[in-house]
Amino acid sequence: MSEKKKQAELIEEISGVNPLKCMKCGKCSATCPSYNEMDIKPHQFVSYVINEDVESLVNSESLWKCLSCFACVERCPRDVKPGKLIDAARQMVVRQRGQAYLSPDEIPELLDPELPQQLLVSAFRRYRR
Amino acid sequence: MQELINRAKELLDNGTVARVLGWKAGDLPYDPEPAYFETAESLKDFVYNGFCGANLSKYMIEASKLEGKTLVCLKPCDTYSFNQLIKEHRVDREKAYIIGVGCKGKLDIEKIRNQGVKGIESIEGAEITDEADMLKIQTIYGERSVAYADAMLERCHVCKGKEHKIFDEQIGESKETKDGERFDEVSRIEKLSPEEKFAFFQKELSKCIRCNACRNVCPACSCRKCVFDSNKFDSSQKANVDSFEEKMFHIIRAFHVAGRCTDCGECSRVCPQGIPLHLFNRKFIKDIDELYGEYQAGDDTDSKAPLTNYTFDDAEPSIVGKRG
Amino acid sequence: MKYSYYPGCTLRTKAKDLDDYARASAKALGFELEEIEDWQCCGGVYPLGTDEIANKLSCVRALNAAKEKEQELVTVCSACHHVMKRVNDDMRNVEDIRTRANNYMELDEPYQGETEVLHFLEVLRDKVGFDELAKKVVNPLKGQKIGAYYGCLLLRPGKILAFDNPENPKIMEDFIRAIGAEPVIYPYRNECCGGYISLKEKDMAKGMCDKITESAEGFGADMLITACPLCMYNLNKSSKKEIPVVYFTELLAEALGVKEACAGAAGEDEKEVQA
Amino acid sequence: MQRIGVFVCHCGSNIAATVDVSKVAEMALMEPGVVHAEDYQYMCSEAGQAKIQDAIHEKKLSGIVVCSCSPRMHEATFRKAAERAGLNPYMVEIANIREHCSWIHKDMEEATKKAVILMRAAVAKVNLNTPLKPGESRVTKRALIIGGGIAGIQTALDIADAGYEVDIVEKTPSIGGRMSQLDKTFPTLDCSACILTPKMVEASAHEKIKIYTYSEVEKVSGFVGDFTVDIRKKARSVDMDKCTGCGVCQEKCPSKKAPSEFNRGLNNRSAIYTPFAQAIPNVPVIDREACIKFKTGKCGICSKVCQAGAIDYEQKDEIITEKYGAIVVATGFDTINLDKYDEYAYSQSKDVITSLELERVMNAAGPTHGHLERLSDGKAPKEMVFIQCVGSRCSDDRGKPYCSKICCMYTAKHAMLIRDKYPDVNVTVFYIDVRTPGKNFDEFYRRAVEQYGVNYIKGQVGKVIPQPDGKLLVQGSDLLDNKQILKEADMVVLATAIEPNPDVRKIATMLTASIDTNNFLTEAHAKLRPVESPTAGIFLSGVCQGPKDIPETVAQAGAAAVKAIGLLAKDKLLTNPCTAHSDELLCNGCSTCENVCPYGAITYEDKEVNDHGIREVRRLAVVNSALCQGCGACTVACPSGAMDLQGFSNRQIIAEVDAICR
Amino acid sequence: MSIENKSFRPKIVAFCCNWCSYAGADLAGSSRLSYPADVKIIRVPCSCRVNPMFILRAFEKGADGVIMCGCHPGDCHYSTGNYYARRRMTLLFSMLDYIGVENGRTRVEWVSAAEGVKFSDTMNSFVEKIHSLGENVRLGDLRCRN
Repeated sequence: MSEKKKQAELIEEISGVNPLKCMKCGKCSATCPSYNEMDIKPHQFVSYVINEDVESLVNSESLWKCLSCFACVERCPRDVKPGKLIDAARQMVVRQRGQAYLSPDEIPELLDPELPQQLLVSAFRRYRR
Repeated sequence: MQELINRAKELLDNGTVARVLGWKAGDLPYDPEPAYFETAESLKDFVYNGFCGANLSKYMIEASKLEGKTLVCLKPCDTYSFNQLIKEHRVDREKAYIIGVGCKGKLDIEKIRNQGVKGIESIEGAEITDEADMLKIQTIYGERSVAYADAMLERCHVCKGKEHKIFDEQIGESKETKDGERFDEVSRIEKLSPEEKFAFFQKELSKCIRCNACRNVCPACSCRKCVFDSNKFDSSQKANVDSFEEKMFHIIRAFHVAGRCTDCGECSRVCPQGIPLHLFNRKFIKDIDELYGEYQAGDDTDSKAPLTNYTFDDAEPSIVGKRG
Repeated sequence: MKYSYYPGCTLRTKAKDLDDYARASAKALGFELEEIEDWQCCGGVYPLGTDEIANKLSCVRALNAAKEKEQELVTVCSACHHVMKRVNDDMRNVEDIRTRANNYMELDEPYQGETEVLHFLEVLRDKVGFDELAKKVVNPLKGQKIGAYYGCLLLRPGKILAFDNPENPKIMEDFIRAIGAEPVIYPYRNECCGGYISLKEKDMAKGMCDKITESAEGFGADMLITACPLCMYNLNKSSKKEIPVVYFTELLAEALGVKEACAGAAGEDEKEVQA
Repeated sequence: MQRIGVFVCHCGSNIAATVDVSKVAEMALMEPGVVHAEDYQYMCSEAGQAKIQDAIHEKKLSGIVVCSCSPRMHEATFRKAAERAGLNPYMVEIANIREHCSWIHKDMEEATKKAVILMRAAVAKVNLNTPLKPGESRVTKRALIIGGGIAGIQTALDIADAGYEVDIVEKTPSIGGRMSQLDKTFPTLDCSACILTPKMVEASAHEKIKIYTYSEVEKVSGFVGDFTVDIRKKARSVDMDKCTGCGVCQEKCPSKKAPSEFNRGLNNRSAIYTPFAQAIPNVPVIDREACIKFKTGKCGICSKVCQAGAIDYEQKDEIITEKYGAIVVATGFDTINLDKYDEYAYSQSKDVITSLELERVMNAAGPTHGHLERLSDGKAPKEMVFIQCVGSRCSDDRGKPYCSKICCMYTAKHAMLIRDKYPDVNVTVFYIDVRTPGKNFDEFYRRAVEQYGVNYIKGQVGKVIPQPDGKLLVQGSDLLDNKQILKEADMVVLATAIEPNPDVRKIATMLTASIDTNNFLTEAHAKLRPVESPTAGIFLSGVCQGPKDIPETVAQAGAAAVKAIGLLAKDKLLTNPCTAHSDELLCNGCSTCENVCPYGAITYEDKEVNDHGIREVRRLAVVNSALCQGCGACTVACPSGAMDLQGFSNRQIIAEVDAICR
Repeated sequence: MSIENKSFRPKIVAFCCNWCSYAGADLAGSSRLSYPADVKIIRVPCSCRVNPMFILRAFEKGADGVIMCGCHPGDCHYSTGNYYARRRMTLLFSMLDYIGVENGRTRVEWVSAAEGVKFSDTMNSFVEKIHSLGENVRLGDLRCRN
């Protein structure tokens, strides 16, 4: 099996998503609040996985713009739920050491006294292993 | 017992019933047998004690064909069988006058014998009114005593309850006898390896002498003619000792009563070879409960039986392998 | 009536008042929140990966603790609630996760999702009843026009959280009515505030919060309520509008007349923490 | 003992290439009862059949085994051949040595061995076969149509024109159905009422057609050719014979707050009402839930103003029992409930409507008298957005997995009509795919784009956001531009998925007709028998079988009529002889079999039997062989083995088992 | 296929309902999808016609495996037959498992008339399973008489 295919299968396995169920209606992208910040749009995530181009996905800015707000998960009519694919791609990045989106030294300057723990905890979960 | 006899006399006298279906004393103190009593005088032989395990429901199939009503004495567990027979249109409710009799657990003479009690002459403490926890047994070797609970039938240790499911009147108190879980033994066997299971059942079934006692006593085995006696399923080799039915008899019998068996335990009680036949029926009951929802045959007279019912999302047969 | 209670880390610190008001209101309404012993942080986000087990164990522990006490488990924080319900759903319905989590946990009896997880609002709706709540209100918040801000975590995925209609919820509106105020329905009440993104992408969060507050004000809201410390932070911090945002428990405590009592206590705790 | 002939077919080389056919014939002669065996090139050919017939005569055969292709192929052929030679056709059995043997095995020895075993099993079975005779049942020459929409009307007219009596049962107060609610029809844009009303009139005037409106089917018993149906005629509270249809009662009725079903609840109607002006019959009904007289006992105005004295508050539901030979289901559809699609703000904004509601808005008799206006404030819209596939093509449990089929076309129709009548209104359509197979259909859609300038955007809408100023912000995808767009609209129209009328479940159960997971009635064969239910005597017309537009519905209605006529034209029906029957001496009368019979074919009778000299009356199972379809569920349920299935008896199957395991 | 060479040739009885599974087997045939010749099919009108006694009979007569195929639940030609069959077979198989008969010797598979591939795949895997279990001795030997 080619490396590309393995990567695509891995992302399907982590996410539990079957991208072939997608009918390309674009409701995910119509729904996404972060759409404009994304370089690869939610609906494109699905076709990237089908086309085994996981490389582009893990290098995508979109991973760090997705809010995990589950709006696309809720509204997807085909049970594809691109949000899960995005999260899986993010997992693939953060599971490789040193690829974290958030480095420890940049944290102090991001903090402010009112910032709730919840924010830090969830950002860490999203950004780092 | 006397209260029961008095009431029976009364009902015979005033013409409510034409006969009484109960138990009469046998030759030995521990073998009363089912009997009809048609006159007040004959009731002198009537007994009702701890050895009256026999379930009289099945006799009502024939009694339903007789003129007039039959007074029948049913213990709480027997009423399930009666209900089930109503559901199957085998007995006529109108032909029965049911006295729900109290029960404090029924005795198993084999259990007494197994405790080394031989040469029994008389037994005290088996009367339904006796409060004693011990049975006093006079033997030719002297007096012995055995705890009542230790002499009880297996089915009484997992009693379904004191409630009569159907009756016209009730006489006598019932006692809680349950001290075990009904499906424990089935669960234990389920956990064995296939080899162990097979060894267990092969050993038990090899004792069978095909005397048909189980079939004859079973209230669910009430077919006019049993499939094992008709030629509907067999093509030719009827007399072959190794024939189909010989081997599969108990499995087929259990399947035929699955969903209809009330777990009255009569089959095991009457088996002269002591085969725990109820383990087959209880396995089906346990599976039905687990797969299709709790179901107690004879609880009522109109619910749909599990094998004549279904849901769209019933378990697939492959669940058997998955459950392990 | 006693419930197991999982406050979560933010309610221990920055959102202490969300917690205090909840406890005080519970008392006033006649139920008790028994804090689970030695609870651990839920992690703030539900790990979506099908192979994530370790990150879910803190929730399983809390859920099992409630099971052992034969109590329902109550949460107040939206994030904790979200994570807890979804982990519980996994334990009920995803065999692989259930088996593996139980292998880690080595409990006497495996945990299989027996515990019922309830949000404080669900307790108000399903256990207390909004009609009953309305009867216990001593200071009805008459004349206040309040917008409910649900955010994402309480509602989605609708099938698993089963909290309310995810596209057109009404539980908070009913709550607002019960405490005597007037709910303002606006379309952005279930849109995301930006969540954790505000740590690094301040502008994005700002854009989203602006949409929410503008829409709420446009429909006439004077105030927003939320159940989530992070939403609260973002809406306060990132929106150009200055519409006040408060925890729903604060209004509840106020309506029930127990606000003053616990405000003092909260203040003291704060001091201790600072000291 | 039977005298059995075994005939082994080569099927050219299809069988003979892998099975040693002469060996099979040779081995057959060693089987008990076999007195003749031969092999031949093509048994199904005329020469092959002649061989069978000759052998029947010469060898006095009582049973036949043909080792050949699947019985699904040629069982009927060989049975007929045997019958022509004077043998009972049910004395023929097939051993399938082609599909189940020669075609799937390569090794000659192995395939031959298996073919021999299959032959033995068939011989063992034939040894126990008994001649069977199909029963006969009569045909009542009247058809029942359930549903009075265009499908039901068309089927009724076609059957009636062939000279048979037809009754239509319609649940609502008038026939006409969904089509009567439509404004214009695609692809010709003619007025729906103009083409439907004449049909309605024709049906009501037809001497062979009887129409029961405001009525429902309550109970169905019987079987093909001889159904007995109870029809509940709900109390109309108006005497149909006396009413002149003047309409004064509706005008004077003080209770005018009931939502109009016909106008999809967009406006209100009086408590006494006819659903629409062209209703047939033109006799109103009193909605007792809304009527002040029925609620409080006071009022009675309608009765006072009715000069014909037709108002009858005492009227009761009436049950009519009638016999039918054929039943046609034409129950139609409704749009799905949109509760699960609140992202489109249907329940939050009055200006978000379904397409069917738009039909009423566009219709001159509708709530806005045909003016296109916002239902919230009556203002004329400038921007209209149409959203396609709302609830269609959804594999989650919110919507329907199928394509509703009609939406693409009616949306093009709506867009075109709006652009034509209100050129200053901009129309945008969000679509996933535009599906327009059909004569003149794609041309129609292209006209909407090219001539009328309708803006089609490929992409679904994520959310409709009501604005404080009353406008609607539509947030959608433009997949071709790869953009998320926010479009301000005055009205949004949802192409809502259609689903079978919810009543169809109940009706299907009464008819024992099968339905699929989406509640569409199942056809007997998806391609070859598309208008028949698998249940004999039940036919399907219109959307109850699957999404359809009007031309397709009318075509199917005609086809269903032809099938029904084909049945009604027969005087007698032959029934399948492979039915269950109960051995009276073994039957316990326990009702177990009755509980599993899907056809209600088993009843119980008290019958006197002579059981080896004992005469007694027993409760016994009796199988109605005209109803029994021969599934065999009862045979296994029967604890005593009294119930058995002809043609597949216990002993026959056991003989096959024994032969295979020998 | 490799198992064709082994010396043990199991006896396998397959009950197929006339409307779906028998037609599925026909389709497997006309598509030339092979499966071992050990499988012999008995045609029954519906899976609900299969009496547990037939299955026990087959085992008693030396069958090594018995498989029953019917229409998919919901697609039964007689609407409900396979629902009853499903319960009956589940309970029977459970009982056989309980008395120590290897569970893999019995199987139920829903095969539609369109599923020729599934039919042949099912038969291949079932025969393979029976091969791995070897000859059926237990049911033929349940009651050992001295």
